Parts: sequence; C-alpha cells; structure tokens
Amino acid sequence: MTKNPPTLSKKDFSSDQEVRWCPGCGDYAILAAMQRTLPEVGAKPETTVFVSGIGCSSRFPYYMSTYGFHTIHGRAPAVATGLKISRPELDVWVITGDGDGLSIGGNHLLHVLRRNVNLQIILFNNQIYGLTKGQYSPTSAVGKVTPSSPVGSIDQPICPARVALGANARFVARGYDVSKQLPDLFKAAYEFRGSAFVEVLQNCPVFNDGVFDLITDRKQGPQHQLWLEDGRPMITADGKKGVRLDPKTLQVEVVTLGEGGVTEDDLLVHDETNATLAWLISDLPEVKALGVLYRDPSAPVYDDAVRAQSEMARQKGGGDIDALLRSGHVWDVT
Amino acid sequence: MTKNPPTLSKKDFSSDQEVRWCPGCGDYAILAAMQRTLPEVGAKPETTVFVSGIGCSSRFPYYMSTYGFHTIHGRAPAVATGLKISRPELDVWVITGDGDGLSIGGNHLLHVLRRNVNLQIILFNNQIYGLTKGQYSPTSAVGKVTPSSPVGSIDQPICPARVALGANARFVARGYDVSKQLPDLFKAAYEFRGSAFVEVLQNCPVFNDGVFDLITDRKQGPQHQLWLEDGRPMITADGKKGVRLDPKTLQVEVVTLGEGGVTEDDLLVHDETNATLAWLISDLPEVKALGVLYRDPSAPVYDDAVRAQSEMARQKGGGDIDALLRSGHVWDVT
Amino acid sequence: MQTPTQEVERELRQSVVIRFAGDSGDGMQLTGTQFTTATALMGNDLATFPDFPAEIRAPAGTTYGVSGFQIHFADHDILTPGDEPEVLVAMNPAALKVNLPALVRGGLLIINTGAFTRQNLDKAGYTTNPLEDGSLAPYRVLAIDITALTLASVQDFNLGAKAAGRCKNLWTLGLMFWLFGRSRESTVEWLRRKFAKDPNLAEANVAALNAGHVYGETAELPQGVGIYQVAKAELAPGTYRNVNGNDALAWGLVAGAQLAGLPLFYGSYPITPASTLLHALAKLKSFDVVTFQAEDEIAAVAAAIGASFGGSLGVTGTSGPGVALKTEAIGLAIATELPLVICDVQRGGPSTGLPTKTEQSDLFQAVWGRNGDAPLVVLAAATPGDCFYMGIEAVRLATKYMTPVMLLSDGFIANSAEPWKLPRFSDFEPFPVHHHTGPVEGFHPSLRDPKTYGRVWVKPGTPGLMHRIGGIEKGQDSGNISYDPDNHHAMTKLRAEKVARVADDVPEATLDSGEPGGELVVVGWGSTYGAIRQAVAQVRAKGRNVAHLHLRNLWPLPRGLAALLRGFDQIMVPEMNNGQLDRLLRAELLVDARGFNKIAGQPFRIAELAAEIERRLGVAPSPHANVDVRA
Amino acid sequence: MQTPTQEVERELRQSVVIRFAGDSGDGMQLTGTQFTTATALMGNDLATFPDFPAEIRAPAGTTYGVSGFQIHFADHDILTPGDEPEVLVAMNPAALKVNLPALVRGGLLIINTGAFTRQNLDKAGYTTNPLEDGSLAPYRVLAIDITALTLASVQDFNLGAKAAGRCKNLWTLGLMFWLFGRSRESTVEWLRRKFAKDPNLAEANVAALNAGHVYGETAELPQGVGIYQVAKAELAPGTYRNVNGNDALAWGLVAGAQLAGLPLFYGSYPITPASTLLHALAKLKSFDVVTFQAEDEIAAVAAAIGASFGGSLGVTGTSGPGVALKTEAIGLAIATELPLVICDVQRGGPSTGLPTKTEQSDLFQAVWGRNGDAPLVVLAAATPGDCFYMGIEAVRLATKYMTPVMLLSDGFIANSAEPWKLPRFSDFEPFPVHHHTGPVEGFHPSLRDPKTYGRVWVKPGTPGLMHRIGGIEKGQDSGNISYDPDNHHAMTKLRAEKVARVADDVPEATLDSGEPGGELVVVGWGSTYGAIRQAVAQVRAKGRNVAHLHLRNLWPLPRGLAALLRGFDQIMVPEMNNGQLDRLLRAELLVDARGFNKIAGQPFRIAELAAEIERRLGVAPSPHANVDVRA
Ligand SMILES: Cc1ncc(C[n+]2csc(CCOP(=O)(O)OP(=O)(O)O)c2C)c(N)n1
Ligand SMILES: Cc1ncc(C[n+]2csc(CCOP(=O)(O)OP(=O)(O)O)c2C)c(N)n1
Ligand code: SF4
Ligand code: SF4
Ligand SMILES: [Mg+2]
Ligand SMILES: [Mg+2]
Repeated sequence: MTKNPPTLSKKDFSSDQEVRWCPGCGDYAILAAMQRTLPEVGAKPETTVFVSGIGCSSRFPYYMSTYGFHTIHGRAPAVATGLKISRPELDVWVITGDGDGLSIGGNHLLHVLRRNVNLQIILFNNQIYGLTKGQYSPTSAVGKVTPSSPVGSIDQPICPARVALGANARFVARGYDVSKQLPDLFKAAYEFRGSAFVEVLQNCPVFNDGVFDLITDRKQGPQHQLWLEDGRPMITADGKKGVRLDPKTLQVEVVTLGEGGVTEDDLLVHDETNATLAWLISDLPEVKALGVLYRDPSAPVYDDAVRAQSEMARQKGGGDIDALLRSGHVWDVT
Repeated sequence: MTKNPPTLSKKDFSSDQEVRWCPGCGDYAILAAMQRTLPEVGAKPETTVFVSGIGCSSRFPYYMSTYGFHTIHGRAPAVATGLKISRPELDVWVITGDGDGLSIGGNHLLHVLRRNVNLQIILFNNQIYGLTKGQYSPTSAVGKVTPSSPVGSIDQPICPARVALGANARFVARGYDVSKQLPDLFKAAYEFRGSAFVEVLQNCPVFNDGVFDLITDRKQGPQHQLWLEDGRPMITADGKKGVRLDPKTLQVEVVTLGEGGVTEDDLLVHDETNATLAWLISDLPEVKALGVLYRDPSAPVYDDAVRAQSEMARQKGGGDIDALLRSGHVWDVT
Repeated sequence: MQTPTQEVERELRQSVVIRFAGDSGDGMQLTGTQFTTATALMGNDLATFPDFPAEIRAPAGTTYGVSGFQIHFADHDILTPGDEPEVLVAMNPAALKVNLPALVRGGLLIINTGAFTRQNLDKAGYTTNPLEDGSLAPYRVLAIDITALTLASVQDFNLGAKAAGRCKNLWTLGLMFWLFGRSRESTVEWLRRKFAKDPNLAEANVAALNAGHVYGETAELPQGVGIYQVAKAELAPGTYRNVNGNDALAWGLVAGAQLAGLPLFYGSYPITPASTLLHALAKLKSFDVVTFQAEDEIAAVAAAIGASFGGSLGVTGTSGPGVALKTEAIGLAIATELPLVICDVQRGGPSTGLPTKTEQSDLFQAVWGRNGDAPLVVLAAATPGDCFYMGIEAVRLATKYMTPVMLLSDGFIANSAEPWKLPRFSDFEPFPVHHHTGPVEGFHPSLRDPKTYGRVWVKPGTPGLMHRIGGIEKGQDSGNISYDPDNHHAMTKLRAEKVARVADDVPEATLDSGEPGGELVVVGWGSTYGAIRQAVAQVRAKGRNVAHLHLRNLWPLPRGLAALLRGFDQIMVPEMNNGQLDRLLRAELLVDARGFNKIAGQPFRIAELAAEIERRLGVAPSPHANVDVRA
Repeated sequence: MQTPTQEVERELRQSVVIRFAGDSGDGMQLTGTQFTTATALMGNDLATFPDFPAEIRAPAGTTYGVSGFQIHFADHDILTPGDEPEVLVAMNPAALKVNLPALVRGGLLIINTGAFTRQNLDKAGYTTNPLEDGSLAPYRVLAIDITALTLASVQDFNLGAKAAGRCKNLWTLGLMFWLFGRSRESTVEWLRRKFAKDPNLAEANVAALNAGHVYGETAELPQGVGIYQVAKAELAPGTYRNVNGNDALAWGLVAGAQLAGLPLFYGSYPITPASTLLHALAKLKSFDVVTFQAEDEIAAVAAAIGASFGGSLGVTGTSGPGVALKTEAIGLAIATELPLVICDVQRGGPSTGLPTKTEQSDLFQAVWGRNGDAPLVVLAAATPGDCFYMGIEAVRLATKYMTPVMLLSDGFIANSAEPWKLPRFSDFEPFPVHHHTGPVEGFHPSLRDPKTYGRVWVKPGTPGLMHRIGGIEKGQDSGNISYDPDNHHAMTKLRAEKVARVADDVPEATLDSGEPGGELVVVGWGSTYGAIRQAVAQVRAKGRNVAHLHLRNLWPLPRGLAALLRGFDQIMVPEMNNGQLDRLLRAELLVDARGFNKIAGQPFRIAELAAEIERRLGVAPSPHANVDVRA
C-alpha cells in the first residue's frame, strides 16, 4: 500500500473514457464510490491496477485512470493472482459480476480466496446477466422469468457471502450501490491484508429493476438493513428490530425491540472474527446484513509466503546458469 | 430408485476388469463398500451409472459392473447433471478426487450442489494428486513437501464439507476408506433426494501415507472420531470426549467428560437439519466429525423441477413441427 | 382527405434499400421488423440486416448508441440486405452522423428535426447543424419534426411525455408505409396483440401510425420526393414467413431430433450472438426439449455429452470463445464416439473481439482446433432459412456416424431475417435411431456398423448391456482400455475414416451457378452466399464465364470437389476472415485457391465482390480499402 | 578371483542396445539411469528411452505393471535409443512377456529365475514356463536366480526380507557393468550420497552391486555369452552431462529470462508428461523464478498473462488437453499483445488418450486451434538438449514481438536422456527488455516498434503511463476500444503481419543433411529428428540422393522453404500423428508433401523410416503394419 500527498482527488482517478453504462445503472454509484475512496486511502493511480472479467460491471477498469486489464469471462481472479504474486507492491483490485464471478468464474474465486492473495474483490451482484441481455444468474431468485427461463428459473440461488466463507475467505463484506457507506467498505477492504471480498448489491434498471428495493429504498430500506459493527448488538438501521439467537437450536430470528420484552441485551453481538457468526447472519430471512461480516487478519497472506520462499532461496545463492547446467554428474571429453 | 429381488450380491456389482490401484490403496476399501451397499439398497446394475473425472479415484467406474463413464478431469458433475436431467429414472453416482473435484472441478461441484440435482457425489480425499505422482492438492496441509512444492506448500487448504455447505448443499457427510460405517453413509446418500455429498478420507500409501492416521488408526482413531447421530450429544468414539458450544462467543471446544464437572448434558446435540451447526462442526480442531453432518430433504430437487416444466409444456400440447414453423406471421404466395 | 393508397400514382421501382437508424431507445429494430412483415405480405422478396450497438443501452444521443436496421426489397429474387441504402431514416443527429456515409448520393433522407437540438448535435460531434450548413445538399431531404407531430397525434391519450415520445417510431413507420405503399394492417394487429393489457397504449400507437400515414397523404412532399411502388416478386408458390438464423436453427434441431426419434437436450451458456438460440429452444419444452443454462461453456458441453450418453440428442451452442472452452470436452465426445451437435454462431475475434459483429473466423478451430488427431464433421449454413436444413443434417450425421458435428453459423445469419418458404415436415425422411433393449450376444461397446463405422449406442438402463466408456484409448475389439501401440494406430485411423465416410452420404460438389471449366470459380461458405451469388450473376451478365460453388460440408469436403475446382483457371475464395477456407482447400486438394478477405465485422457488398472478380479476370482494378487479397 | 576388468579379453562392439525390464517396484528406471551415467563417463555416445506403465503402482507381476528402460550406446554419433534391443534384462515373467517380441533373434537374454514362480507365470499369462518349454531357444539365455544371490549378498546387513529383496536391481547392475565393462564408481558414489542418512543401507546396496560384478567375473558364462567392449565415441570436446527434455527446457526458459533481464513466472497445473517441468522450475526459485500451481490450466495461463502484464515473463506449460483448456486465454494474450510462452509437452490423443505415450498430434492445435484470426509463433524442439536452445528462443521471440509463443515438445523428448555438450552461458547474446520508467509524450498502449510491430510493454507502477488493455478490439491509433470496421481489418492484418515478420529473424530453411535438388527430401519436426537423420544417412550410404530438413520454426515457416522443397522430386513427411505438417506445408507452400504416419505412441524406428524412403524411391516394398502413408 502506497501513500501519497493528499492532493489527489476523485478526478485523478477518473479516466477520459466516456462511461457507457445504461442510464440509471447502479454501476455509476459504485464507480463514484471507488473514485472517491482511492484518494482518501492514499492510493496512487500508477500503482493501482483494476482487473476485471467480462460483463457490464467488468467495464469498470476503463473508467479508472489507473492501470487496468479487462480480461476474459470469469478469469480475473486468476489473472490478478499472477499479477499480485509477481508484483506484490501494486494495489490490485478485481472487479467482477454475479455471472462472471459466481458462474463461469466460481472456481477461481474460490481459489483466490482460499489462498488469501492480498487483493480486493468487488462483486457487483445485480442477480442477472446484464451484458448478454438479461438471462438469470446464479444469484437470481427461483421463478425469475428471463429469456432463457421463459417459465421461470428453477436454479436455487447461492449466497455470495456463503460461497466466500465456504472457500475460507478471511474478509467478507456486503454493501449496495447507492449506499453512503460503500467507500468505507472499500477502505476496509483496501486496508485488509489478504483477499478481501466485497459483495455490492447493484440495481440493473434494464433487466432486473428493483430487485433490491426492499433493502436499498429510502423508505423501506432502513427496516431491512442490518449494518454490522464489531462488538455492537445487531439492530436494523431504523433502530426497531434486531437479531436474536436461540443458543439451543442455533436458529436466529428477527425480533422487534420492545415487543415481548425484547431489549438490546437479548440481541446477537457482532464479532467480526467469528466465521460461524458470519455464516449465520450471511443469509438472514427478513433483513440483510451489511458491512463487514467477517475479518480474520491473522491468516498468512499468499504473496507474502511466495516472497518468503523466494528470499530464502536467494539467500542460499544461485542465479548462475553455468553452475546450474553443471550441477549433478558431468564429464569432460577432450 | 429401483427395487429388485434381494438375490443380487456384491459380486453382481463387480466388473471383470482387473483392479489397478497400488497395493494398499484406500480406494480398494471404498470400492468394496460400494459393491456391498448397492445390493443392500436394492439398486440394479443396469439402472446404475457411475460418472467420474480423472485421477486414481476416477478409475472407479471400470470396476463396477454397472454403466460407467470415465470422463475428463473435473467435469464429472456436469456430465452427470446432463445425464440425470435427461434420464431421471437412473441412479447416478459421481466419483471424484480432491484434485478432480476441488481443484479443476470446483465450479461444477459448486453448481451441481446448489442446483440440488438428485445424484450422489463421492469425493475421495487423499490430500494429494495421486495419478500425476504426488503434487499437493487443495486439501493438502500447508508445508507439505511434494515435487511441485519442494520447500513446502504455501496454499491454505480448504475443507470440502465447508465448500459444499457454502454452495448450499443439502446433504453433507463424511467417512473414511476402511470404516465399517461407510456403506451406511453410501446408503444414506442414496436414499436422499437431491445432491448428496460424501467426503471419504482415503489413504494414498504411495504419495501421502498416513495423513489420516490420527483419525483412522485402530488405536488412536476412536479418540478423534466424532460420529454424529441426529438428536444425540456429540461424543467421540472412545466415549471420553465431547463437543461443547459457548453460546455467547459461538466458539466450540472439545471437552473431556467427567473433567471439571462436564457431563453429556453440556454437550452439543446434533441436529442434521441445522446448516449452521454443520458449518460449526465441519472443521473442528482436535476431532473429526463423521457421519451425516447436514441433511435437508425439504429443498426442491432440480430434475423434478425440469420434469415439472416439461410436463406443464406437454400438457399445453405441441410437438407439431409444421405448426411451429407456421406460428406467427405467415403469408401465402400463389 | 386524399384517396386511398392503391389509387395514387406511384413511381415504379424494381428494388429499394432502406435503412432505419436511431437511438437504441428509439425502437428502430421494431420499426424495421414491422416494415419487413408488411413488405413480406406485399409479396416482395426481401432481406434484412439489423445492426445493434455493443452497449446494452448507451446514453441517448451518442454515436455508439445508434441502432440500425436495413431492409432490401424487390420485385425479383434478392439475397442480400443491399450494399448501400437508397433511403435513410435518421431519428437523431448521431444516427445521421453514423449512417450518412453509407447513403447513396441523391438518396432520400428522412430526418426527425425535433431531435436536432444543440445538445444532441454536440453528442453526435457536429459543430454545425447539418440541416443548416448545406452538407446535405447531395441528398433529397425530407425534414420533419416527427417528435412534435407524434406528440400532437397522441395527445388525446394522456400518455405522459415519455410514453408519448416513444410513439414516434410508429409515426415514422406510418409515413414510410405511405411512401412505399405498404399496408398498415399487420402492424395495427400486432400493436393490439402486444398491448392487449393496455388498450389505451395500443390505440395511441395506432393513432401515431395513422398520423404518419396521413401526413404522407396530405403534406406537400418536397421536390424530388415521390411515392413508390415495388411490384410483387415472382416467388415460388407456398407459405412463407420471415425467419432469422437462430430461430431457424432452433427449429431445425428440434425437427432433426423428431426425425431421429430422440429427446433433445440443449446445454448452453449465454454468449452473443448465440444466446437467442438458447432463448428459442427454451420456449420449445413441449417438443421434448430440455434446455440447461450451465455455469459455463465447459459444463454446457459436458452436460450435453452426459445427455447423449443417456440416449438423448446432446446439443450445445455458443460462439467462438465458447467453442475454445469446449475444446477439451469435444475431444471426449470424439474419443467416446457419442453424437453431439455443437453450434458455433461466429463473431469477430480474436478473444472478446467484436462480439456484436459478424465474422467467419472459426473455420480453422472447427476443423483443426483440438489436441490429438481429433476429427469431427463440420457443416456451415448459408442463409437464415438454410439453418433449418443444416440443423436437421447435423442431427442426422451425428446420430448415424456417432460423432460430434460442428455446425457453423454467424452473427449475420443469426440476426438477419429473410422470407422463407416453409417446407412440409412430412417431406423429410425420418432417420430413427435404434437402441438395443436387452442383452446381445458378444456385445461390447466398441461394436460398430461396418458401413458407417458408427459405434453402438446403448442407453444406460438397458438390461444386460452394462459397459463403461471413457476418454482413454479403447481396444478396437473389446472397448476396454488399451495401451497397445497397434490398436492406437488403428483406432486413430478408424476415427478419421469414420468421419471421412460422411462424404459418401452427402451431395457431391456442384456449382451453385455457372458451368464447369470456366475462367474463375468463386468458392464460398456460410453467410457470404447471397453476396457471392449476386456478384457472380452480375459478372456473368457481362458475358464472363465465372461460377459459384458454395460449401455446406466443410469437413469432410464433398466428393468431386478437387476435379471440379481444377477445371477452372482461377479459384477465388472470399471470406470474412484472414484466409481459412483457402488454406483448407490447398491443404486437402492441392489447388491454387486464393483468398479475398474482409475482416471488418461486416458482410461483403456485392459490388466489392464483383469488382474483385473482374480484377482477377483482368477487367478492373482492385476495389475497397478494407478488403485484401490473400494467396 | 579373476583379474580386474580392464585386463580381460572383451569382444569389441560398435554399439549396443540394452533394455532393462521389470516390475514397477523393481527399480528399473534407477538401474537404467545409473547404467547411463556410467556409460556416459566411459565416453560413449548414447540415447535412452524410459517407458513407464500408465498405472502408478500396478500390482506386482502384472504385464501392465512392467517398467522398461532402453539405452543405446556406441563408439560413434547416435541419435536414437535404438530400434530393437540386442540385450534384454527381464526381472520377472511379465517383463519377459512384454519385451521378448522386441528382442532381436539371437539376442542376449538375462533372466531372474527367482521371479519365475507359478504365481508370477500365471499373472503374466504364461501357461508353460518359458524357461522350460524351449520357447527361448532362439536367444542366448543367461538364467540366474538373482533374487537368491542378492539376498545372500546382503545377509550381513540385517535388512529385513523386503529391503534386502529391493537390492536385486543393484546386483543386476553390477553384473551388467561387468558384462559391458563399465565402472561401478559413479554408482557407488551415488548410493553413498543418496543413503547418507542410512549408511548400512548404502553399504548393503554397494555389496549387492559388487556381488553382481563378482558373479560376472567368476561364474562360468554359458556358451555364446561373452563380455563386451564399446570404444569411446569421438565426441566434440567439452563438458557433457545427461539431460532429459523437461530439465533442459526448464533451464532454457530460465536462461532466456536472464538474457531478457526478466523475472520468470511459471503457472501450471500438473499433467503427464509436463509435470516434471513444473517440478524442475519449482527448484529454481533462486533464479528469480516463481512457480504457481494453479487450480486448473485456465488459471495457470491466466496467472501467467497477469504476470506478463506486470512485467514478468509469463510462462505456462502443459500437455494437449491442457492447451485445449488454455485456448480462450491464449486468444487474450494475442489480442492484448503480451509476451507469453506456452510449452506443450505432447502425448497421445485425442482426449485423455494415451497419457504416458508420446505423439506429435498437437501441431494443428498449435498453429490453427483458436477462435478468430489468432496467429502466434510456434516452435518445436528436436532433441532433449535442443529444448534448452528453443526455450531461450521462445523467450526471445515472445518479448521482442510481444506475442505468445507455443513451444512444442513431446513425451519422448521430455523423458529420454541424451548426453549434452554444455554451452557457456556467456556465449549467448542477451536480449534485454526495455520498459519505460516515466511519462512519454504521446503515449498510448497501441504504440509499436515499426520494425517488429511489437507493442509497447509498460509495467503497472510506471508513473504517467497508466492505461487499460483488454480483449475487445483496440484502435490502432489509440489503444481504446474500437468497433470501427476498417480498424478491425487493419488490426487483424497487423497481428498476422507481426507474427509473419518473425520469419525474418530466424534462420532460413536449410537441409540438415543431403544436398538441394535431390530425389527425395524428408521433412520432419520435433522428436523424430534422430530417427530421420539416421535413416537418411543409411539410404544415402547406399548412394541415393536423399536429404533431411528438420523444422524448428513451424509458424511462421522459415524463409526459403518453398524454393528448397520444390527442388526435390518427392517430399516425405514422417510424423507421429495422422498427418499434420504435410497439411501445413501444402496449405502454405502448395507443395506435394506426403505424410508417413505412425500413431502408436512410440517413436519411429530407423529401419521403418529407411524402408519407406526406399519404397518411395522405388527400391523396396512398404514395411510395418502400424505405419501408414498419407497423401
Ligand atoms: C467465454 C464467454 N462466455 C460467455 C460470454 C458472454 N458473457 C459476457 S458477460 C456475461 C455475463 C455477465 O453477467 P455478470 O457477470 O453478472 O455481469 P453484468 O453484466 O450483470 O454486470 C456473459 C455470459 C463471454 N463473453 N465469454
Ligand atoms: C485437463 C487435465 N489436466 C490435468 C490432468 C492431469 N491429472 C490427472 S488426475 C489429476 C489429479 C488427480 O488428483 P485427485 O483428483 O486428487 O485424484 P487421485 O489421483 O488423488 O485419486 C491431474 C492433475 C488431466 N488429466 N487433464
Ligand atoms: S444492462 Fe443493467 S447492469 Fe448492464 S449497464 Fe445496463 S443497467 Fe447496468
Ligand atoms: S497413487 Fe495413491 S491414490 Fe493412486 S492408486 Fe496409488 S495409492 Fe491409490
Ligand atoms: Mg450481473
Ligand atoms: Mg487425490
């Protein structure tokens, strides 16, 4: 992570390319959040790289004035891994979509997370394939009618955070496109050493308008947003409800504060370092956990280990090709 | 699932092909367990299909006298999905390894599980790539020295059961090659409607001898085996230890019965239908949970849904090509 | 009010090429499609070419957000959407900017002046207003404030500004119907069906349509703008419809599966321009079709292979990058000798390339793009309607020879529509697949038909015939794994020979037009069909002895091809790639085939092909900038 | 006790071919390797061919568990491991069964009778004991109970039965050393090093080695079994070592990276026979090498591309099925014009095929196997030692032309060892890569070298040069996404031209042996080098004017090739595939190249090549069953 004079601003992270998303697309807000975050955390355009796959979301790198690589569908985590291992001093961000990252690219996502390569992964979840014009994705709801599911999708959706936890991810967070807290999440991801996975709920007004309205809407949103804070009880953004655990059954329920004598003390307290807790709250029925679900900074970082082995080898000497060729049995013919 | 006269025996499920695993390989025991299980559950060779990828484990189908398909590396779940969707009346088993199923094939495993296709997946986990002569796999321990990791692997391993749970699997079980209970697990998997995932710890005496000794050894094994029974407290096979949960911190610990006043009543009680519990015990520090970790028979089955949509369409009539071509605007030239 | 359409004096034209162009949001594809339907109903022959922007919904008013639809209609047999439009409808400045260069000088230009605001002019990159700066002088301009007239026409329907504005494509369509003497009836019907749930909206659109028409009838058309008529084409009698390639292909595959007596399993992962094939098949569940949207292309083909193993017809469809991913699994289908149809709807490459543009650059990949000696059958459809026949043929060959068949289409065929004379399904010969239903003496899974070399196809579930297949080399006499050197040699030869025998089962090479032994033969494949045919006709009309041969069988090549080609002085191979069929012909036939290549994401124009033929005949110099000769 | 080795009367031989064969557990590869080292130290020229079973550890005594190692050594320049063994060591009945057919009639057969139990005979499928049924009469048999003699020789070391039995390969080696007059010294040294932690075991093995040697010295050898001597070969002076292809390739890549001044990133997923390349590079971390065992082949190549984007030399290695999976990503490297080296260690195909057997059947895939017009550079190594040079050359071309380079090797080259005269690294010309370090006037990422067309390579981290690359078509003049038709045409041409220009930077086509304009030229590529060279020499020795041309540059083909080939009456192309280079030559050069194909997972024998050349010259009839002519 690089520091620079605080003179940089959002503008310094905006490229000269015209932004080509549909009017009203949630991607605009995410882009703006990123362009605002980077100067704040002291990133520099020249040491920052955005690597993406294919999808509407994956056009993101073109709009950043940093280095960027718009690769192929699903493979961004692997490209980014090669880049980060060989250039650990760079800040590497992966931009992906629910199709790019969880359908064709699911395996690379799994493996970058389990290796804990020190990079940030932002998954734009609009529950649809935007770029190919609206087929259902691995996060689409059952019954979703799309051109490829004319009588409704029968695929059970997956929860991106749970997939990440299952892959042994050490940083799992969730936000949404137009949220004010998005820069904070990007900042937390940036500051985490290891793979930081951030799911961003994103509205696609063209093919899946309003799927997240329940959570992101100004009016009804706060009732359903469960912003997490480490060490604090889990209360919805409107302050009215909370999450309670039955320790016997290990089941959670959403309860109304004040109803039936429920107080803040009855609620689950967030502990960012507890993977089981993160699992538990990652897929709640009525409310959506937002913020940092899980953070384990103690795990070894993959690129550190690569560097350590290289250092060790270098200290033993080497690099002499002639000596290499002549190692083992050789003989002279005269 | 097909019933047949109980006259079939292990022999009826053994093919005429010579079994070509290394002497002492754990695969032999798994094969025998399968050949014993199938007649017991009333399966028939002609309606049973084994689909595998590539690896030592994936040679399995050749040794069964059923139908079999030895496909390509990592893709067996996808091949099996196509087969099962189009032929739901067949019993389809997927045989895979820790490399085949979790490395190259991780994404197909994820998606077959989330879709909940009605088939059984047996993953032979020997924590190594056997067939290619001993490179480390996604389940190998950090520090494992292999030809491709001469100074020790730096890849953090994944826990197959957690990957499965993260993928929204509805049946997750674990056993080991030489265990007497293995047929019971295969039976439970067979009887489950939906994707049944069974991890089998398997010894590779040639490239990874003894990695599971702590669990599978006659002597020390019982101390570390936590055989799960639905509704029963979690006690190790030697009866001496158990698993206790701190409901405040959601942390578990392994405790000794009788020590510090710990009794059976303090222990966690297994509930097969609780995914969070399954997650919690899937990767315990001192003991290994064995048996059925999770079972949710309530989830819709993918191939049922496919059939339902087909039925619905068929009832509306159709199948007339001439009518199809003439649907929409047509005109006559005379 | 003026007299009805049919009684007015109209200028007679043999053919017209119109391009509709506007913002992605302006509904140009819809306008084009409706104009096409009405034109087809008039009895003209026609061909169309939709040209979408790459962006889903580019910001309004930008040049890269322009959506176009070209239609060519005539009183005679035509095969291409036309080289250059003679009529351009430009709904905004960006549409004018992008499309004006294509319009023939003196062409008719219909402009919606209502969209020529300063802001839109800026977005399109105009510093001066072309309506005012004289730059449109070479054209016949019909400048109308369509926006305002539309709003006026629908004001009684209380639509709200946005919805009202959206009716302007219908207004324009009404005017175009008047100018070119087409009936509004089919569009009115369609509107009422489409907006059945919102009759007010339906009637507003009808009103806009009528208003445009009335405008044409009553307004004083400027000097040089007439009203036109194109007589009926002499088409073969029969029932016709418009069809695009992906729909025709979907229907062909379904028809093929029925002729084979098999359920169809379609495994796919969305990709432009193949996605609509998935969409089309997803609607055909009542035809014993199962569609499976897989997690990626590998899973898609693997699932199709699994379905074929189970006794269904496994089909998978994609575009070039997807075929690349499927390569390893296709090898498995070859090694296990299972039927499989792989549809490749080609697009511009390499890599992501130009996803929305057309190209023919996957021929090498289709014929030679696999590890090991891995032959399969390669077919190519020549026109949208041909996709139906080739779909059936792919199924026939895959099941008869127990082999994967790669069927090549492209973005041009997939998206453009042509009138198609509907066949009768009962005229097709069924080719039912016979599966064993019980034990067979001496059975093993490598048994094969002595004539076709097709391997025995036994469905799991069959008592007594349990067996195992896989991608490791199999013994020719047992089906068991075999590492025997001679066996591998024999099996490699057998796989090659099996595919080679398909040549005995398909038509011999014949000329599409022209006579054997002439000065030059143009050899094409795929979507260049129409352009080549017309270009050859033009040159022949000048008395030159040239011919056209169009390949539908790319691998194996048809019998008699070498002899036929060697009879010509020159062999010219036009392709929308950097030279692939020319290489294939040279490699296989040792003939001096010379490429003519255009890699611009756009179909050949008839004129550039005709000019190149003439250049090679020593008549004319070489044409166009982005077309190259390759030898 | 007899006099020491050097004073005994030995029969002089010009060359000997020995095959060691036994159970996988018998240590035959080790025996062969030690024999090879001792032979190399004697100054003979040599070539070896290990032949592993496909199973990791097949059950003892089975025919499919037999492991073989063949060595050919001579007093002159040899290039192949020999057509047929003259000496066969058979450690058990299965080894005899599998290998006897290859032994020349009258050859020497050394048999461990201790393993000829009823059980082992059954496992090998012998109904009668070949030691007793007279079937070995055509050979000179030396039947010894090696098992018993070994156990006796190590009894003082208290090893336990299993470990003691394992020493029998050393006993055998001792005997072979005596018979062929090789020194035990290098093996003794090796044993003491290898078992440094268990000196007792080391000495037990030394004792077994010595006992075998003493047996030879003292036992009465039967009629017809002599002791032999092969004089030193006249090798070019220098320092030599044995090397197999994958080691040499690993070293070549590392050397190339040093010459370019770049760190090397190797991304790979294990696959036979490429895995040992990963193993070799994993040990070279001190050479600025990072190896990454990826989750699959796609991730492996993608990571290598990411590393190249970051300024490292990205390399990925695999075999045919892995290349298939990498296809789409290789297209990305082509489109983004990043350097990338792809090593394809070929094996038998299609699909899983024959993983442990050799083949040359990925040439089509290498040259033509991608979607879109997607050219890259294709090189092929001819011998194990050549892998070093081609590794360097691949790096040079990839970095200079900013292009992926596919380097073809195969299972035969990868595993067999040959003595290799070590070059001096200082004799290689460095080709350092220059990266910009700061802002550049008018910079954009599509800037290129006007001569090589190599695109500018800027490392992220460079101030002022931030840019974006990707797989969508890029404007030639800006590097920004471009959907412009003319630009796509130009870029496609440019990508093709860039790769074509490599032909100006590599040696012109030259004959490896023979003179231009003869009766027949044999054109080969890859591991057929030695066999072709020797076969051509044999036919030339009979006075026929034939020649040999061996291609290391498969794409682009070298300059001057067409003219050179056209000078010959016949062009014969032997390949271990079903005909690929012959097609390539016909397609590109329009010459009548005719294939000679062996697809048996085994290298050509010199004799079968020589016979085919003679047949084509009209001298002799066609040979062998599993070799076919293809035209
Ligand atoms: C190999 C390959 N397969 C398929 C495609 C087509 N494709 C492009 S983007 C995409 C899915 C996009 O969905 P998502 O990742 O959710 O991104 P969004 O557009 O919704 O932001 C698909 C299927 C492709 N480009 N490459
Ligand atoms: C596409 C492809 N890549 C690589 C391989 C080589 N390969 C075969 S099996 C295997 C791994 C086997 O490991 P695992 O799945 O754990 O099975 P095991 O042999 O341990 O039972 C690999 C890498 C292959 N056959 N195909
Ligand atoms: S299609 Fe949806 S996700 Fe894509 S740019 Fe448009 S609104 Fe955004
Ligand atoms: S290598 Fe290991 S896993 Fe493979 S057969 Fe041998 S013992 Fe079993
Ligand atoms: Mg999406
Ligand atoms: Mg394994």
